[in-house]
Amino acid sequence: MSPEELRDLYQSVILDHSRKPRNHGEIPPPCLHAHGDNPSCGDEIDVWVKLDDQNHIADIKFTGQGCAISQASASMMTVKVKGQSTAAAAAMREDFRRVVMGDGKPQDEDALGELTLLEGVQKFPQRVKCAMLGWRALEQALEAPAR
Amino acid sequence: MSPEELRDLYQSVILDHSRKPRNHGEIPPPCLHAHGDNPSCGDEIDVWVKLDDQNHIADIKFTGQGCAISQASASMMTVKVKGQSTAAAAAMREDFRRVVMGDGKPQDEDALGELTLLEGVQKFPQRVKCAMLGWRALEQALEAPAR
Amino acid sequence: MDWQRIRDDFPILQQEVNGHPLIYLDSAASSQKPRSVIQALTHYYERDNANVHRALHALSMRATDGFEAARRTVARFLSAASENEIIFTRGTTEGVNLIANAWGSANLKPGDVILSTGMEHHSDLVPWQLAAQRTGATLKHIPVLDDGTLDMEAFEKLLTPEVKLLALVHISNSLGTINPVREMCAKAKALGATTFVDAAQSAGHIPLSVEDIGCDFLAFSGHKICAPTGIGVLYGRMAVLENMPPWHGGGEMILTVTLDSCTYKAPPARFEAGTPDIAGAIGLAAAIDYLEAIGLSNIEQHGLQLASHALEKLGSIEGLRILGPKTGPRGSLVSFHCDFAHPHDIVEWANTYGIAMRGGHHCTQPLMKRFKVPGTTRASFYLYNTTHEIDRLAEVLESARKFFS
Amino acid sequence: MDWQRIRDDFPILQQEVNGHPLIYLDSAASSQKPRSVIQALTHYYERDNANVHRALHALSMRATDGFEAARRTVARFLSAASENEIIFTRGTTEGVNLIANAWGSANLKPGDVILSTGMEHHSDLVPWQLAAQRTGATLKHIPVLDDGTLDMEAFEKLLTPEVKLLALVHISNSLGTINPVREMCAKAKALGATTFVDAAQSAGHIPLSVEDIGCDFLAFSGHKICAPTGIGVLYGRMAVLENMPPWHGGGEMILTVTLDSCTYKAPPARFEAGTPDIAGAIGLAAAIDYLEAIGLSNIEQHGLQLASHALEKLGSIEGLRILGPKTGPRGSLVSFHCDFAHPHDIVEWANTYGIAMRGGHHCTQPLMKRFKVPGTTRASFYLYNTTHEIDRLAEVLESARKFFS
Ligand SMILES: Cc1ncc(COP(=O)(O)O)c(C=O)c1O
Ligand SMILES: Cc1ncc(COP(=O)(O)O)c(C=O)c1O
Repeated sequence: MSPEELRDLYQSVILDHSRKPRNHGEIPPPCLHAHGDNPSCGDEIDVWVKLDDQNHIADIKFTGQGCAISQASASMMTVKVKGQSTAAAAAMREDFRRVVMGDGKPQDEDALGELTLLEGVQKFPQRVKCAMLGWRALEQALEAPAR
Repeated sequence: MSPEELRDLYQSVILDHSRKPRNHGEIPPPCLHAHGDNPSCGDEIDVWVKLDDQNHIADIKFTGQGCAISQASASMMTVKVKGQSTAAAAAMREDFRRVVMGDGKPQDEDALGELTLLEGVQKFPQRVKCAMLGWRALEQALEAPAR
Repeated sequence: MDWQRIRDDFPILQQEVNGHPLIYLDSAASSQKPRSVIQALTHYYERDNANVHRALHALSMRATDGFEAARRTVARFLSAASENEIIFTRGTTEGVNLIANAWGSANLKPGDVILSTGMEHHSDLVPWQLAAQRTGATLKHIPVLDDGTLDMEAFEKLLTPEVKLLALVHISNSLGTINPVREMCAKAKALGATTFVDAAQSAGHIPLSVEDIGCDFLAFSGHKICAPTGIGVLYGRMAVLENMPPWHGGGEMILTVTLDSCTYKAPPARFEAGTPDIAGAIGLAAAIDYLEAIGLSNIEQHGLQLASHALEKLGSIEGLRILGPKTGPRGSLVSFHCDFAHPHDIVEWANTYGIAMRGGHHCTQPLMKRFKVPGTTRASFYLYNTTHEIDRLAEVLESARKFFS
Repeated sequence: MDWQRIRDDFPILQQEVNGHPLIYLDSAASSQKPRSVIQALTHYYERDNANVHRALHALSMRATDGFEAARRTVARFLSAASENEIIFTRGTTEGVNLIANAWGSANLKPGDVILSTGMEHHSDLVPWQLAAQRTGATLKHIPVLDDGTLDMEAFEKLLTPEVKLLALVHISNSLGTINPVREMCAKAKALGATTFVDAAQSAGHIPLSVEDIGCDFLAFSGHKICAPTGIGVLYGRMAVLENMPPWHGGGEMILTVTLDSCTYKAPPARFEAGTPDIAGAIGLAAAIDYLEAIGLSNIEQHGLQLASHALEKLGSIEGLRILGPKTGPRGSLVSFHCDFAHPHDIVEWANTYGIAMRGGHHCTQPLMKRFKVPGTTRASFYLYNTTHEIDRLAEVLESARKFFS
């Protein structure tokens, strides 16, 4: 890892999200919620989702603590999936996984937008689970019973 | 270890005792008795002793199974201690230990007689406990309650 | 296969003992290590050493990668469904204790039967005695026939619905008997029993597949298959492992901990508390790579050839009686009783001529009682042994016979 | 003492990581190994390897001699009364589990109290939680004060006659705190309690004497004191060990076995079932010889000097808060929280400059909660580290601060 690759990992957009997370907070019930954590490193993300009647993500918020990558990735995710259908969000998650794992081209790179800035994670395999933590929580929230 | 040292270990007198153990068998009660074993190799010796009223070893017998050294040493021991006082037997045991461990000169080499033939054991430290097994059982028998 | 060349891979074999070339016939106790395994250790300590898990620095990542790659190597070696079914232990003994405690405490109760055999190593006997004491279960043993095989009729009778566990040795370390573990596990499973195979003497000697055997648990020791001391493996079928409580508590096996309670990780981590033997696992993978490059089937054939040769050569020595099966497949060892001398005298005699063997009860005291011998002398072989060495053993045993008779 | 020269003994330190000379500051997780230890392993495998005990052939005798000599070396290292008080384990974690099971099962009952502290490693916490569950005993914890020391007033109050065991860490792996183990053990013993000291971070760092500490049990891990992975030590006072039932069952720990029952050997054999990590024990003895040649007092001084230097250098970085005692003796590590970045970001940043540190909860989750941090970054030192390396760490942390702020 060179300092350049490190700076790629921590691009200013990413640091900005980690310092000033967007959509930060909780949504009061009724909503969908899930807690995600990486027990091995202690990173935590809680995701709250409100769906409209067409299964679109009407609102999404998150809280959490952990490294810049996990928190920024979650923040950037909330921005991108808000207003999307749950199907589109799932497709985006799979595309995002490809980007951070360097596992082939994403199907719809444009949809990912600035999320592609996290491709620096490819060079830091042990950080993949940090980048995916918010997405894993979102996936679980969408499968969770409403409360 | 050279074949010569091995032949020293297994001198013909020793092999003769192991093939035709002297004082082999049991003494019916009342007598003193102890069982000795080397759990690590499975050798076993039982010693029976009858003392006279001056604490001399009036009779001694043994049974057992195990390697040539343990059985021959026990057989030779019975021959030597029969008729001796328990104190003399204890002194002999200590002298014999010196011989097989190469731990200084015995106090009374003559008393040991052919037992000194077992000095070849010095070269085979792992066999010391074989050579001492009968003596350990005798020591325990002399401390055991009469039965 | 040039078996003579294999010997060059083992530095330890290039020495003399008591003025004679070393003839190492004690591999059933512990095997020798090829250069590649020793180098894997050196390489690890000189380049990659660090603690594993929660790794973010370069050495720690390398160590973790090496350690987890070793787990995958073992999974492939055993044809396990997943590397998560591979638990690293110190050896076979710890593996059996792990099952007897973690599985046993959750699954055994009074009235239950643990079914084992009369030819188990103490390591597959004492843990079950202790588990029986703790749980109230009963321990029963399939008798051993005079030819050293299991009494299969008795097995059928002993296999009642009360049997919760079948624990049996694959290849007997004292007889060389190869037990029909596949058939026996299938019968036990049909009755709902959990099955354990002690593969201490079969791993690394014959091709081994938990899929094929169909057992729920299987254990072996690294040190017997060319790997370092201190590392071993317990395989456990995931469906069984998942439902087992932990045994050792500590770092790396927990998810979250408060002062009062904790939650546990999924297998295998749940059963690997504390810093593991990282270098040992990496050495084990190197050993497996080495053995697989030669081919387990080749090793099996070579082993059988050595055993057959020994049966023939030693079998013709007067007063020498070989235990275990005389025909058909057998483990690569012969265990024998000599009427002319005690095992220790034989072993001592052989050592003087540079031959390393083991004499005694081989941690199978009940089996020795069964065959009414105080112990046996055992010559055990591995891929680096030759028929020539067995010829030499026969000569030395003959000389012992003359001397001691 | 020429500490710069010491570095030449460690082959692993002569490498670059990410284009920078490796600066290894993760010794509290696992230490590096000097050449003499690596050579002891190679030598063993190339010349003496065989299974130990019941040894009558040359290799087996050499292996047994080496293994038992290692036990004597450890006994001397700890000032134990006898080598029979030394039990070889895989590491600290296994040692604690051994006590919690073998001693715990025989000595703990409902109403009894296990007294521990709020700064224990999970390995000295989870086994006691499990023991408490099994036996009905209650686990209590001495609180940690803001300065990272134990609340000694609370200790006095918690130390009631119900306390059957005091289990406490000597040097905290997350704070660097050195606990007054001698005084605390004396007070506990005066009330009849048994005492255990977790010496994972003190062994090999400061002179250690069980006689002086006065504890009944003490455990440490070889891999943290320059020895191979997979080997560790549990010291137990003979009067206590003698009365303990076994834990693991298997070969080498029994006297006689029938199919139904068995009798056990005296300690330490009773607690060492199965083939031990022979090479590991021999490597541990080589590590102890190496450390003793340098001198434990010298190592202690050097460690304290490094810690003080780090306190000073890192303490002056803005937004960086060091946990644990700021003055007086402390373990050779600093654990800190940065308000500008998460530990993993810091560790990642440092790694890019060749610096190896660890970030996270360090297996002390309750302690992290206590100090209201999600985790810390820890720089830990050993005899091969230099003040120059700490200066470099300070520079890199300063650059991280600038970048992340
Ligand atoms: C204080 C303390 N106790 C126990 C342990 C556990 O040691 P091991 O993982 O070697 O068993 C450690 C090591 O991380 C430690 O620092
Ligand atoms: C059949 C069998 N089971 C178990 C063991 C115990 O193995 P370990 O001592 O490596 O734990 C052995 C090795 O002696 C063995 O031969």
